[in-house]
Amino acid sequence: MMLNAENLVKTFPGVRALDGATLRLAAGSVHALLGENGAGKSTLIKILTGVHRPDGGRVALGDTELHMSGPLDAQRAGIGVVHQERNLIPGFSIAENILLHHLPRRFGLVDRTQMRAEARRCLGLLDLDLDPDAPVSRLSVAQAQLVEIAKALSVDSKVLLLDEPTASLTGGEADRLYGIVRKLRDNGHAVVLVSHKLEEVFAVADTVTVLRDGRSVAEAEPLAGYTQDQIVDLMVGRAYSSVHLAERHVDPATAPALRLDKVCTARGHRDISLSVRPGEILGLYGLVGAGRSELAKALLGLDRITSGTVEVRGRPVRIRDVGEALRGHRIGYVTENRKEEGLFLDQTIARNVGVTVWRRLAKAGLVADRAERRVVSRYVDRLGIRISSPSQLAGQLSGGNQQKVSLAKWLAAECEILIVDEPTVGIDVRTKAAFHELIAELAEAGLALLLISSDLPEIVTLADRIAVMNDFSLRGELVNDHDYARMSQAIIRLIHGAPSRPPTGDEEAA
Amino acid sequence: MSTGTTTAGRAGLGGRFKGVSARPEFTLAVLAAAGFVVLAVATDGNLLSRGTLDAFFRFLAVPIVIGLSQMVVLAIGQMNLSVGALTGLCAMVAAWLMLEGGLPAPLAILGALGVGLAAGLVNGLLVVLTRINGFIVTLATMTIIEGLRYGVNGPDTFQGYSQGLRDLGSTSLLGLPVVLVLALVVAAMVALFFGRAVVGRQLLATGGSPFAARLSGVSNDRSIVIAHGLSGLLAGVAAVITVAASGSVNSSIGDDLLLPSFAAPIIGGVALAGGVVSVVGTCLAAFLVRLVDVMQAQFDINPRWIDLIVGAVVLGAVLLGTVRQKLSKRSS
Amino acid sequence: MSTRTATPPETPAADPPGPRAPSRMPLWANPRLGLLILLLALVALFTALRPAFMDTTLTLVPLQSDISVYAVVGLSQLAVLSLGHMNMAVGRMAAMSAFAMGLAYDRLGVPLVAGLVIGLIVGTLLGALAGLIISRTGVNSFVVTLAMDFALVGLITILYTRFTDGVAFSGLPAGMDALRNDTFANYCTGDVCGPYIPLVVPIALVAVLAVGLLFRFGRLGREILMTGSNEKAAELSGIPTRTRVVQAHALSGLLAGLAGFLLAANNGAFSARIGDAFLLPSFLGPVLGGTLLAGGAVSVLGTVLGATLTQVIYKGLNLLQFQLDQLNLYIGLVLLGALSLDRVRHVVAERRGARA
Amino acid sequence: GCTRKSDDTTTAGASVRTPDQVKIALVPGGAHPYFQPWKDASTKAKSDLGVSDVTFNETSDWDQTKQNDVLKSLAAQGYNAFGVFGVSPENINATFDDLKKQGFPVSSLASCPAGDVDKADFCLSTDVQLAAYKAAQAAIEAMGGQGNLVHLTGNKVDSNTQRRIAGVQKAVDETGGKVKVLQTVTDVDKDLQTAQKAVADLLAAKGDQIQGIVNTAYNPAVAAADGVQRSKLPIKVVAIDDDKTILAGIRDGSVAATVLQNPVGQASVGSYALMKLAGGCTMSKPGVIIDSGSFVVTKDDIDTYDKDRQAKTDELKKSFDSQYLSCK
Ligand SMILES: Nc1ncnc2c1ncn2[C@@H]1O[C@H](COP(=O)(O)OP(=O)(O)OP(=O)(O)O)[C@@H](O)[C@H]1O
Ligand SMILES: Nc1ncnc2c1ncn2[C@@H]1O[C@H](COP(=O)(O)OP(=O)(O)OP(=O)(O)O)[C@@H](O)[C@H]1O
Ligand SMILES: [Mg+2]
Ligand SMILES: [Mg+2]
Repeated sequence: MMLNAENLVKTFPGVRALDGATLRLAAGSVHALLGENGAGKSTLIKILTGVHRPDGGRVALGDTELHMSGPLDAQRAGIGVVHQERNLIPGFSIAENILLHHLPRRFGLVDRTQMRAEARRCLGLLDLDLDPDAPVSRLSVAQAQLVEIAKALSVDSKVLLLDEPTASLTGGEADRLYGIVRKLRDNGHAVVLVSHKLEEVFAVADTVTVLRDGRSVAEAEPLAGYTQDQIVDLMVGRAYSSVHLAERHVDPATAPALRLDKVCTARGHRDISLSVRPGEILGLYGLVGAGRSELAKALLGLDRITSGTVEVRGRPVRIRDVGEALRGHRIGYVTENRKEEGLFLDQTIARNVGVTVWRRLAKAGLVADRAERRVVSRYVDRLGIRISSPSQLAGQLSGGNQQKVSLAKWLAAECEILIVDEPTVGIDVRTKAAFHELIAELAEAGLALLLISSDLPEIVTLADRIAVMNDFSLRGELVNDHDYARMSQAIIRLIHGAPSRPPTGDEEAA
Repeated sequence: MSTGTTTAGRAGLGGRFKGVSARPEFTLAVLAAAGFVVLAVATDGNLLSRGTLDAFFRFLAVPIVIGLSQMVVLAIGQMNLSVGALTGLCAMVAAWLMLEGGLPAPLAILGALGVGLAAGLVNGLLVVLTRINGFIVTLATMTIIEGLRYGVNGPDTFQGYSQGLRDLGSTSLLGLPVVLVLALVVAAMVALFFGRAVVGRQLLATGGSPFAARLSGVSNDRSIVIAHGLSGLLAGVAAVITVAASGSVNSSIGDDLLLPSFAAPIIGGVALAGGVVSVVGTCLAAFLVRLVDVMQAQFDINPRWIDLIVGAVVLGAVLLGTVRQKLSKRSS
Repeated sequence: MSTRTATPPETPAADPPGPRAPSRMPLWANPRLGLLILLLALVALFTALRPAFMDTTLTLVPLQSDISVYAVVGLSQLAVLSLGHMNMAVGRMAAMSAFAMGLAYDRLGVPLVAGLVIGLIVGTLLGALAGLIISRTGVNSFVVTLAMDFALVGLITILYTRFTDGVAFSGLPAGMDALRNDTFANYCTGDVCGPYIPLVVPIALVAVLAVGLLFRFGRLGREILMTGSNEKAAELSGIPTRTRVVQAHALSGLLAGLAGFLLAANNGAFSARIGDAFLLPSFLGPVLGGTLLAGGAVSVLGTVLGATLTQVIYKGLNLLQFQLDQLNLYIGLVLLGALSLDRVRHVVAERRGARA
Repeated sequence: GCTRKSDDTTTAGASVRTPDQVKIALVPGGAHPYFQPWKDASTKAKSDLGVSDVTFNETSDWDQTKQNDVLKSLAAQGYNAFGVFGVSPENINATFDDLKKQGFPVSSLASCPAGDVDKADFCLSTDVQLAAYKAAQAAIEAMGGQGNLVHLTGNKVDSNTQRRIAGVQKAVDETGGKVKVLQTVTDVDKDLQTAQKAVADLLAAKGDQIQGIVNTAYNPAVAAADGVQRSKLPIKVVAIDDDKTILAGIRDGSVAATVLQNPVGQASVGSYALMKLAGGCTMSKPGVIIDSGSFVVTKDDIDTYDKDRQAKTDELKKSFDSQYLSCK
């Protein structure tokens, strides 16, 4: 065994994140580490890389026990990592970010030439053609992710830990990454892969450890012995069965709740026309960077609309800010980036959900806590958010529950038109299914939903119609027949078959 | 937004760390040059006379060094409110060592630098050990240092210490006062430190993103202690310059340094959030503020108007920066 | 159309234990309580060392007046700390308000309350101006208010030299004297007189209650806090964040103005020096009271306790008759000690698994 | 209804105290070299007068609020007679009022309240206008009776500064146009560095037009003496007070003259009168303003000036006995 972590225990204030987790890695293998949101995967990885110190258990590399007091110790021991969150220094160049933990130096000064050469070599491993001197603040999310991977590869590590490395990568980029993962495995390295995308996991991993509530329920078993369903059952902890989403029927004659006609924006959107009816889900598909979130934000008045018309319930409107969208037109927007834009992590759940309804609840400018709690608990129950009390801090919730909180706030505001942006990124299988059910229910209840997603199966499962966007313009619209194979082909063809795409050199769009 | 290669490779020292562009320094340089020319013309060339230039540059040294002293802590996203009082304390200690301690000037200088460094390190250690915001810690230590500064000699003035040191303070080298040359050398060293030294880069990493820095093996605690220590050391340098250039010191020294210490880096384009420094910008900003000073003497303006003007200039510079940023964003 | 989904949870109890409730916070972990204990300890210490500390007219009454002023000064800073901002111009906003009040009383001869209102409006406008610049340009509040402080310092001197002979207004309205000198003990119904509480105390109390109410229950206050907690998310939740920034700074200006008034009442003149010494205490009160500089959370009660603590320290050290150098030394040390104590409490509380 | 209790405390406390019951507090506005002689004078007064205590407390930090606090703390400590340099002359009367209400004798030392009213028992201070006038005269004499004069002084928003400016102007006016005030630089007494910078800039800008500099504040005086010497310009500097830096300047010629005030006299005579007042004497004219004297000192009388000052002090004490105080 190359790396052994046994009976790890880690407690955060109020949460026992790890409760006797064990991970055994063999050289020359790709090891999948799976589990629901909050199962403790990232915590385990952080312990293995010296970010957290375990409260109990031991970590050994080969025969020697490791006592790491910081990330540097892990690097010295030959453990490389790509964390779930992005961790680049914004003002620094790509090269410096890649080599920050062991800057080549001469007389205490940074040796720039060597740094650049070294960085180029690492980028080359990923076939990335980026200028090592460019500042990372210019990179797209996907590029930044790739740079982090290059950074992990810069140490010649025996063990490489990847925590959801493909969450913001396109299919092509992910494939390239997995190519390298296989190469590393063949060279005798051990790679740990954390991912919620089970298809990818099954395609690349050899062995698997499944965490549930901080305990390992499967320890270093060969993956070949399992089906995807069995793995999911393990993660969830009980038999897992299919249910059907009820068929929904939308009368095509219903007047659209939201209609865009030839909308152009200051951001560069060109002639976007689409419409959503009450009770309908319009899927808006595109690759990362296609401009969908930007379109949603322009609709809410956060970016300038330069021409075209936006109609809400048949009346042309001009929305200046989110408050107006919410109170004037009952439009809500569930953001794609819940940690930065969706939630107030250091505030209570009650405040997080209540923020949209205070205006309604306030008497003489004062909001009674009781009235707020009443509203909050209604939506907490309705969405099945698992919280210990409404005064728990939002930051203490697991990813899925956080996502539900950011949805709850818009339901509480009684929105009729809801834009949902990447609702299930980084969310485990079970929660994802629950979310899908929820979204379908909302549509059933008569909401008009615009579902932005880069997850093709998700779109095909949920949407009634699918609009495909690329490079800030609409490529076409399809009626969804829920046949995954056919729909996905049609969509991909729309994206790539489109003629006039100016060459921009964007890696992620390639 | 332009893609591909960026300006990081452009510009020499100083401009380099701005990362995004060297333009803020450029604007400042143009402003400084224009201001200087206008003032020279307006005073019928008096500004260019030997005496005036000498006074202009001699009293530019301390603002530069004190601005750098603040900048070093701003680099890690903190503030040091004790710089002014500390400069005063170091100056008093240096004078005390020479006059009461009977030490030769070089030893007294070392003493002052040592006191500055030690006080800075204490600041840093307090921040690290107590986890209290640096702003608050230095607020408290400022009070303590004020007490110590007064304790050295009460309200009385030290005068008549080492002739050599005072001569150094008033001689010129190639037309520039030695003290300014010293300040510029210090500035160049600070620029080198942040631009090329591994430790300096680590400080900036801590300022830019503490968590990411930690994951890359940078000890943020160490960065904090180093930054505060360096800030204290620079306050010590400012004190030495003061002792040399002014010929007399008392416990009021440093009282007027706190605001300028912020003004120079902030006008110079240093972000309070940390992770960005600009040595050139800081020096140019100090130059600009000094121009305003001189303007006051030349035209007999009520000093209170100067406060008003400096306040307006800082606001204006800041607004200009924002406008420029917006424009450059729009144009790309 | 079908998707896989979990069987509906049988019973909630069968669910694996979710995030456990954070264990109840032990009483001693409450930062306000710690502050209170420290305060009582200091009072006991000073009283033991100098019995004069309990002298009603010479110590306790002036102490209350001072606390009133500095509690309001602390609240003024707290109003923007809620956003994660700073107001470096508190003192100067107070001075400008005081100037307006003095001018109104001296030149227009307006009654007490009218002048107060005029001054408060000036303070509010100044704060709003700072807020406006900050929200429009996105420039750090520290920079904007620092520059504003500089500009106002100049302006105030110029105005005072222009409008007064010395640097203070001589005309004071009726009632100002009573505010300065009287306690409720001066007012009697029959034989029953009020307690030894200066008349300025209720004014400060109203401010404390109003600000407390605002941040605890007020929609406006809550939205300001949310803006401080995460501006982006606040904007995307329909909060007009720019307006909230302006309002928080306006509130800061208003409270600074009120503090200026209280100080003028205590000192007996509207002069240019009002507010000179506000900056340090304005931070000490809230920070000692547990308000973070990061924004999103405030403690009004803590601010009052923090202000009380600082004033008690000053008073006690004054009574101990330290000389100037020692005085500053000890004030700094006691403050550092008080701050570190809070930190120790925090760490211990965390170690015991409680969320402080 | 609610009635306001009449203020009967005003006179109640004005009890008669024997010297050994008197505790005098001398409270300057803040730390300043000028007040340092008070320290020794207070020790001396304690033994000379046989009072219980004379203390010196300079912790006011140039902040009226803090000074009020300091005064009240001292009162709580049992001090019952006060000699105060008010931080802000504009509202120091309110503070005096407070102290008087407690029945304490109060004297305004080294500075008088602004305006015409003095709520203290008496004000014993340098007549700043007269001192400035003398200083300007000395400067004019040193300049040879003609040329341009520059006046460096302190906080512009201070009534004493205004009086100093008037004093300088008066002396200049008397020359009938031969001497002009080229510039009055205010607000340069805050700290030494500001003063040094201001002097350097001033000399650089107009050094060759200036024949004399008169200082009516401490830091500029130190800075001007030093700056002129350094620039080697033929400018006559008149300084203020007899801090050892300035005396050294007079000896080496960089300072033409200095105008002394009488801090020792203020402290010792002030303490004496306070003791008398506490012992039951009253002022025959409450709120009277008494000049404690100012003296021009040049190189010639540098070794003897203290005698004059001592004589003035003795004279002051006598006039208190004969003229200002009325004792039963
Ligand atoms: N720094 C922290 N402070 C407090 N609680 C934490 C911290 N880090 C993680 N947790 C909690 O520990 C638990 C495990 O979190 P972890 O991030 O390891 O889950 P995960 O398996 O990586 O989930 P995901 O799939 O959503 O990434 C969660 O309940 C989380 O809220
Ligand atoms: N080539 C690029 N260089 C720099 N930034 C880019 C580039 N392409 C996109 N971005 C930025 O990346 C972010 C993602 O783009 P956007 O949100 O429009 O994509 P999207 O279609 O909503 O996709 P998703 O929501 O899946 O991320 C935006 O902030 C955009 O400005
Ligand atoms: Mg995770
Ligand atoms: Mg998006």
